[in-house]
Amino acid sequence: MENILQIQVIYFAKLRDLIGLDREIYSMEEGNNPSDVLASIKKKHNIDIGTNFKIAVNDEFSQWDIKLNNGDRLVFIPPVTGG
Amino acid sequence: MENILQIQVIYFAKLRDLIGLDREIYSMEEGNNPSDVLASIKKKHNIDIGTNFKIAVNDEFSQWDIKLNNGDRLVFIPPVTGG
Amino acid sequence: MKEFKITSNLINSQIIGKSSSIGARSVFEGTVRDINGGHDVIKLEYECYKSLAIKEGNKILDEASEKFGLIDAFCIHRVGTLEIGETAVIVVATSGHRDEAFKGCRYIIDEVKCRVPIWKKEHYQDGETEWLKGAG
Amino acid sequence: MKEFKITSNLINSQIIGKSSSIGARSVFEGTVRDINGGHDVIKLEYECYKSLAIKEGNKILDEASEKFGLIDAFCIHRVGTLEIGETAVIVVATSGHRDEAFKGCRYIIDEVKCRVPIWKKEHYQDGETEWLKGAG
Repeated sequence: MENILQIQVIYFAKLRDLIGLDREIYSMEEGNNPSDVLASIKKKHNIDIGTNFKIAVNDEFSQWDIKLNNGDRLVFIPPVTGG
Repeated sequence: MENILQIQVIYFAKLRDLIGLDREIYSMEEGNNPSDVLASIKKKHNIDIGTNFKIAVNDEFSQWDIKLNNGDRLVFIPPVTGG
Repeated sequence: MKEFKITSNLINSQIIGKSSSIGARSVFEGTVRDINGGHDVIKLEYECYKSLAIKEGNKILDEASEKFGLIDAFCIHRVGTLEIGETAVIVVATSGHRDEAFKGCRYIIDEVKCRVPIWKKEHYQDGETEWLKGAG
Repeated sequence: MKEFKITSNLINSQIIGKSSSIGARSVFEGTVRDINGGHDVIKLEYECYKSLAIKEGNKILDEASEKFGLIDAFCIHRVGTLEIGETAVIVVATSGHRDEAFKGCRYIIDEVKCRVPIWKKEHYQDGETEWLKGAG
């Protein structure tokens, strides 16, 4: 039996407004990456939020295909508009 | 007999230190220009102050070959170093 | 000295410190405008992913300091609700000569605007709100 | 609003006014450095041909405002004896967007430094003084 990863997803700005939550926990399979989590989000909420995001894992910029670990904190970062 | 022009020459910065005065009156001939005044300054003070100046006549930038009028206020402007 | 700071307090552009023997200081200040793309903006909301913003902000200050030989590099970014005319961001870059100070200051604000995770929502006269679209 | 000013009083960089609906403000401040070309500078003397300096300074502000669509353009230049670390010149340029504000500010300081009749004499640790040579 495969290990299950608990991934915390945190939403900011437009993404938080679209999802209607500021964080969720997703149970993912070992070997899953941020792309897989995004697919789960789309499926669960039945909305297409696109793919125009950067990724942060545990407060560091990361890649779409990085293998996630149990307890990771994942953020999908929409294009920034500060300044 | 030709008219005589009274030209006031005002010195700033390095030029004032070199000449040792902050202003002088030169009596020039009608038709003379700032180049002629510079020649008179060199002759009177017996120093070569070069020609690396801009010219102002009556507080407006002017040219070396402009005809001077009686009472004109003439400034030889060394390269500026403000800021 | 370098410092990247996120604050929900009013930014007072007068607080930026001075030091002697610097020569040149370039300051950039971005304030809330009352018009954007034809809409009447009445206020702005800035939201920030703070821990990553501070890391990325400090990285930008390090890069600018190295590229342009800056002596001091500061950036303060405001978050929360801002009224028209209030300062959203201020950048200070100091160097021995003006070319480096200007270029360093410009580098910092340009990179902050495209890399630091901060988002802006505009509130309009007609009651509508909108999260601005970034360039990315 | 535009203003070019010559003053023998301390320049307080905090006096520069603000106005709303501007968006971007670029400020440049030039201060007296304690080293120049290997000499220890202890103070500076600035001298000015005031009537022409003010005319030429205002002309530069007009040019910058037109070229870069500035909303405000200010420049204050200090004259007299300045101690190390004191502000010799400050420029403020405001515009709706940062590119214009930066370019306008840079244009003003660059042109002031090569066109406005102001001269600087350095006083060194060893008692010597020297009028600086300009680029012209």
